[in-house]
Amino acid sequence: MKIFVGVDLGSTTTKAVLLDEHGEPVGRGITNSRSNYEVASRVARQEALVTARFNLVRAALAADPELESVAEGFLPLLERTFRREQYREQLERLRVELQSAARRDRHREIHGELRDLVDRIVAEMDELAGRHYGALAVRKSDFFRDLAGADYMILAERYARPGEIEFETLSGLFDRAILPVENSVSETSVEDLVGRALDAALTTAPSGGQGETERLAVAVDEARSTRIEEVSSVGTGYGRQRLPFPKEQIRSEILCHGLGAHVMFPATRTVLDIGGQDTKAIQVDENGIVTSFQMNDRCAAGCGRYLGYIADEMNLGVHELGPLAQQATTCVKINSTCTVFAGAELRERLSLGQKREDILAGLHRAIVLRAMSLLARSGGVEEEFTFTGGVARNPAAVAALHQLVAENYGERTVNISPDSIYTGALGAALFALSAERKAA
Amino acid sequence: MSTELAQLLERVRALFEDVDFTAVREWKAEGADRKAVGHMPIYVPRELIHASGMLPVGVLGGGDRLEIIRGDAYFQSYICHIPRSTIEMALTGRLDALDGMLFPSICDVIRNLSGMWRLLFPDRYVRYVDVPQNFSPDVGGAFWRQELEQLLDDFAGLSGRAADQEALRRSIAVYNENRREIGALYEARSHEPWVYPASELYLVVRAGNVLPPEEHTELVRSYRQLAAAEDRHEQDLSRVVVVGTFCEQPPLGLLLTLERAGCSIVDDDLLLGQRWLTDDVSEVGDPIEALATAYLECSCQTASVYQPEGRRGAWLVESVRRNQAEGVIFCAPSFCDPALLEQPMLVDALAAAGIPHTQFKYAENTGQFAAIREQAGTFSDSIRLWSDA
Amino acid sequence: MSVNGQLLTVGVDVGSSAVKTAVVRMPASADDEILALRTDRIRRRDLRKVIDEAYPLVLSEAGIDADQVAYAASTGEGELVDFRRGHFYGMTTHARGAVFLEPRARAVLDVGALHARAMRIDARSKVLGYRMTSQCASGSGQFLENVARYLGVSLEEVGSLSCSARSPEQVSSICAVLAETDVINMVSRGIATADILKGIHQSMAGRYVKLLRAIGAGEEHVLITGGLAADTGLANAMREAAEKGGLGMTIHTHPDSIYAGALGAALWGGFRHRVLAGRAAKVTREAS
Amino acid sequence: MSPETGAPPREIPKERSMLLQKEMIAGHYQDLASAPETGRKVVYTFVPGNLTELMRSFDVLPVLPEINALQSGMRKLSGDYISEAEKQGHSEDVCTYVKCDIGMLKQGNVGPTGQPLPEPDLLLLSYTGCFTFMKWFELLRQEYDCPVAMLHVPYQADGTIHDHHRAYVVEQLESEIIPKLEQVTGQQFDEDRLRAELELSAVAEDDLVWVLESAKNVPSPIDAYFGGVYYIGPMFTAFRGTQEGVDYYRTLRAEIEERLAAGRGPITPDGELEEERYRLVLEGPPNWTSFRDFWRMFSEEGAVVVASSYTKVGGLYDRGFRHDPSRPLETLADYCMGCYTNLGLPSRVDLIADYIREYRADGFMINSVKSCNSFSVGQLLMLRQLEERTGVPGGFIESDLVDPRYFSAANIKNRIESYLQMLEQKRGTAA
Ligand SMILES: Nc1ncnc2c1ncn2[C@@H]1O[C@H](COP(=O)(O)OP(=O)(O)O)[C@@H](O)[C@H]1O
Ligand SMILES: Nc1ncnc2c1ncn2[C@@H]1O[C@H](COP(=O)(O)OP(=O)(O)O)[C@@H](O)[C@H]1O
Ligand code: SF4
Ligand code: SF4
Ligand code: SF4
Repeated sequence: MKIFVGVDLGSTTTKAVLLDEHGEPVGRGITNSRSNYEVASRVARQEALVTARFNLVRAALAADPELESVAEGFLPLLERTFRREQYREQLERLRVELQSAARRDRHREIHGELRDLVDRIVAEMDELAGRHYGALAVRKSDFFRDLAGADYMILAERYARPGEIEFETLSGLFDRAILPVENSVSETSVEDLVGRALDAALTTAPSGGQGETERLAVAVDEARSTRIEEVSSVGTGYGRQRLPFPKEQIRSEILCHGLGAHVMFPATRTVLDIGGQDTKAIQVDENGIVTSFQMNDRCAAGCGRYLGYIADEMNLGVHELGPLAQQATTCVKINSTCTVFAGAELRERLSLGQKREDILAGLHRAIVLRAMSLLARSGGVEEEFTFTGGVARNPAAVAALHQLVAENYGERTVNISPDSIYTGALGAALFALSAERKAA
Repeated sequence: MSTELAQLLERVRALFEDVDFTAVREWKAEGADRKAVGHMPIYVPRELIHASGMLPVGVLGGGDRLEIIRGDAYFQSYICHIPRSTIEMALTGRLDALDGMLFPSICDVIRNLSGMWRLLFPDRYVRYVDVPQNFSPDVGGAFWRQELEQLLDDFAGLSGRAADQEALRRSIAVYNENRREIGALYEARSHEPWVYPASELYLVVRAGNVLPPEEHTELVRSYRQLAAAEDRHEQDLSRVVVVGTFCEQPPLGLLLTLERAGCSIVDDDLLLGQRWLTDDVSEVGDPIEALATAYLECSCQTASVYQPEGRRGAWLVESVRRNQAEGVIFCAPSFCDPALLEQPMLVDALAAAGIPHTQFKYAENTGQFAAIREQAGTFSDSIRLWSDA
Repeated sequence: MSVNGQLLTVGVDVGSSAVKTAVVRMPASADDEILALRTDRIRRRDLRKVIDEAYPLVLSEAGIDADQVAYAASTGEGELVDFRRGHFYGMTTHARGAVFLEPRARAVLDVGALHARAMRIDARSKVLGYRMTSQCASGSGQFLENVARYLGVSLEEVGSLSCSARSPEQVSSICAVLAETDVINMVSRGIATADILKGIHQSMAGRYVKLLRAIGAGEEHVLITGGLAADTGLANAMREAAEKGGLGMTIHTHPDSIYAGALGAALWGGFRHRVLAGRAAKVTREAS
Repeated sequence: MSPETGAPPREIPKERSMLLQKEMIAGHYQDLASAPETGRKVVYTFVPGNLTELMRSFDVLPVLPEINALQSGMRKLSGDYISEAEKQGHSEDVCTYVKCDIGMLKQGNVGPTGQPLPEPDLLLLSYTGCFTFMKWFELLRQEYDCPVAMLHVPYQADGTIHDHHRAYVVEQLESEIIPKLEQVTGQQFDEDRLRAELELSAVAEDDLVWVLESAKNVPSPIDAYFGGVYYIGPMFTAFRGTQEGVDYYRTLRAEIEERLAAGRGPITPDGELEEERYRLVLEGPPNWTSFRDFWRMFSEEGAVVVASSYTKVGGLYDRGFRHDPSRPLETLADYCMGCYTNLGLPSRVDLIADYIREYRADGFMINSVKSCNSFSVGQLLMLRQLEERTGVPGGFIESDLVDPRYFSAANIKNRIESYLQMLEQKRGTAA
């Protein structure tokens, strides 16, 4: 299979999208951006390859009508097994790094106890891992840093012994250890991990009859042996200049978001992208070509990172903020959208006795309000409108946007796709594809 | 608090909070041919509008009650707030009750805003009022008389009613009285600031932006009487003069914060649009001549006009002395070039006179006052804790 | 309450990241003396609870009972301190605390989690002038904390690492959030942790020295108060920046700098207590 | 306007006109430096609406604080000056030209050539198109304690010079400006001399217009923004009404004529531009602290600015205005009122829309500077109006004149790049 890759190296997350030669998306991957951009783009790409492989399995199963009944359970199982394996592997690397951090000079006095404690915490985290990847589990985040971090902090708080081993010491160990874990790529290749997961899934899959198990193995083998050939790739996003790509394979994220949104929703004329630290309002024509755009200036107020700070402050995952905000009965008016003040403002308002949900609702509205002025600046919402970027995954932000668009521009079609965070990467992949087509 | 006072305050607060100019709409609804003309904060000869049978309406931005969406689309982040909310109000139909709009020469922002108005609302009457910077009667005075005549012509066209000399003289008298009444209130407050808290006084005076002047004069008078009849006690607060706020007005919360932090305001340059003449305009003779002369001879000192020989500083020191203030709080809108550029000169004048001062910035929609409270609090602490030591 | 003219007072400084409490003994005719000090990180806990729990603990550390306290004063976000008798504003208390900790100090730089302010004071700790950073968190303690976390460095290590830097890397963004991205960029370019930290310290120090200059500080002794006083890297960068800017100031830190606000509140509390008691005595005398 | 007095960018091949300009300006600063000895009187004044011919007719030497500020920006001194002024209590929010000038003054008032500038004998406050000028000179008056002559130039809100506007300016010239100049210099106003100078101005103005309009050729032989700021230098500063000025523009014109005939492109910081890929119109002043980096962001992509509004802040000569010796004071009044920033927004939009058409531009870009409310307020509306009227997409970038803190290279580059890629993409589909 020939594929075209688009990588969107954002300030918070790095996304990859794979297209086949017909322009159909066959894989998507996402990871948190980190200091090693190359690793980030490699991880995102690998993640995308994994989903591509899963999709091949899905296609192979679908091709065999006999497998209809198993297919339904097999794929989620496969994915869970894979994720769990992947998590465990990273956890082991984390353990090693934690241990080496614990050996540092400044912990000399408590070194022994610290080591034991770390082992104990990691062992418990490993048990908890099962829970993250249970059949009905709702994960707080897709990223190892967040998942492991949250578990670790809870355990660290539980096991810290004030006066002997401080919570601060333990949390410091994590901060130090997570960096190398994140910034190196696993020794085990993803294909191996997928392979292992497939094997494991095959053995644990609830078998139908003997025939079915065999047919399943055949289908899986077929999917496994398909060669994936990467033809070309294009990079975009905030960190695009540092991507290990030649200049002609780099595109401005504005163009990519415009094109990506156009392909997802061809009638789109206005695109709003709220990412981690920038917000863009883009107008496109009927071909997905950008006709005007506006970005926030040197201040990151009211961008996705703001929600990240809030989530941190409340010890929640970013996933959870939106739903919580939607339980609000009124909307508190928020003044500062300075990202850094977010936590302080939240605390101040909580202490004034305002309700958490209502404050959150206000915060979401404040973010969208800021975006609204960029939108207005770029030319407003005259026709169909698409909301992209990570914040489009947040239902409260989406609701606030719906409301404000309706209030200011009347009823408009507002598109939000569950894949909105991949819009930029999709656009980039389309550029890769069209460059190839032009060359051909 | 007496019911009458409570009701009066309720009314002025409602007028203040209403960003839809309902009072103006109601006034217009009372006569089919009634028209209203809006104007930005200062140096507008409201007498001319009034004499032409129209209602002058002061437009002072949207305060903290207005959500800014489209307004922000027109202004970069480093431009003060008032043009945003003004545009927002216009684009959302809130200013539809105004049949015309005047932009006096306050600063580059307001000046360019007049051009934006022309582009955005080509069908509405709009005029940039270039106030003379030359104060010689034959030069600046002559120019201003011509501008006034033109305005009067414009207004005649707008209202369909040309104001005659008699009407002009009547309007001059009406505004003279209004200014005298406001002056009396300020005077009373300077003696007993605890009787007239800034947050009340401000709203009472501000109501004059949307009410007919005759009605407003009555309102100010009854407030002064009602407040004086209240049993209000002197508190241990520092007496301060607040300056820097002549165009974009501070949010009410800021005035409250200052008072809560221990500062009692005894004089200010808020709402200068209603108080920019420091003396009566002559009620006899040629009214245009009288208005022009009033501008040349007794208009107040603001950052919008050229100030030869540091006149503003002297004026400020004199206000501190006259009102027996213990300090000055500079409170300027963020990104306001006129106010902020003249501040160092005023500071020098205060320093030379040994008057303590402090400064901070705000926007009309500032909602958090923690930092301001800290500063104002420290300022009043420092006046009180060490004053007798 | 007051035994032989000796006063016991408490100051509570409610900050955005931590609550600081101080218990002070103020004898009538000897130097004031610290009895106990305490910091409680707020860290996502209910603020009121943090304050209420800290109070008995600090009293027991001081070995006194609540009813022995002559005056409890709050500063900072003091509304939540239910047991307070009076409130003093942040700069008033930091100035007082600074003079207590470093009697020569004629300027104070208070750097906390979300703010920085510089004050010029006189020997009686009267605030003569001040400047603070605007409503924007660029270059505050929180920002440094976030970066340190990202770099996997504990706050205690930040200082010594920064001091060991050889070629500090400049941070270009003024926004704390974008500066974090800058930092990530630096890591990706392989810049050493020490150099990054030093770069941040330099940028912060540059701002702070500007604040100090703006209030007209020149040859003074300057005391850094607030949480960041504990950061030797910052103090070091401040000294360099002051020297580069041609300012002859001497920059001090004190191990108890973080308590300057709490100490100042306690000391002012004693002062007010005496004033009030004096007034009451006068009233009684006049009455009798 | 003329950044040329600093060290010229090394890469730019020195052409005759450039050397000439350098000489002229060096000579001017030499005259200024020796003013205390020669006893020549010095007048500080502003670029928009400057009364150079009138001042020359009194033999006074003009100093233009804006030019000093932009020079300091180019020589990377502005950052220090600005913090000096902020230390003196000036707000972060206000125009950085003022702060840069005040800071420079506080640090010894050393001009661009390293020689100290003489103190003013008169501050000629021709307040055209900017309120900040007024405060600026109030501040300087406090420093120097010298007389100020205030000229109030009415704003062209509706795009027409009304008779009573002109009369008002002329009267101020007669009753305020000329008497003060007479008083300071001890010389009588000499109308014939003024006429002679106005005549020379008009000659040079013709040549300048020719040069600026040469950009109508495709490809253009000049860059009318980055290059343009060099070309307008002598005209906007001290050399209007002089033979030197006439000679300079004659030389410049001859050079551009050669350039055009040889089909050569404009000069950029990296030599001659090989291929003109985009033709742009620019609104707003440039950034001075990173002038060449900024320029490069355009030239490296093959973008040439064919017309700009900034090169009109000292007069809209290409729209027909010429100094007219037959009505000396009236012509000065018209000149003051007609400068670009004294025009209402509708006139500004008209002008740029015309430029886009006349110069066959692919796009237009607005550089919005934080300092200057006069320029910046309303630019976002201009952007929309221009897009609507011309159908050409606009770009918007933000920076500052001389405050290095407000030049975020990565951000600006990102926007310029995205904008040009957008033009390219658009062109791709059009073809
Ligand atoms: N599942 C999710 N639910 C809610 N918000 C999310 C989710 N995933 C990401 N976000 C938000 O999206 C932001 C990142 O957006 P993204 O478009 O990836 O930014 P960038 O491209 O700048 O890295 C995060 O800061 C977070 O606020
Ligand atoms: N040992 C330390 N080294 C460096 N910084 C520290 C140290 N301890 C505390 N801090 C910093 O001090 C800040 C808290 O300062 P503080 O004055 O208590 O602020 P606030 O009053 O706003 O809570 C924290 O943000 C932290 O970054
Ligand atoms: S607040 Fe200041 S800058 Fe803004 S419009 Fe008013 S005078 Fe002009
Ligand atoms: S720190 Fe906050 S206010 Fe300051 S620039 Fe960043 S996001 Fe904006
Ligand atoms: S505001 Fe603009 S025109 Fe006025 S002095 Fe500053 S830069 Fe020049």
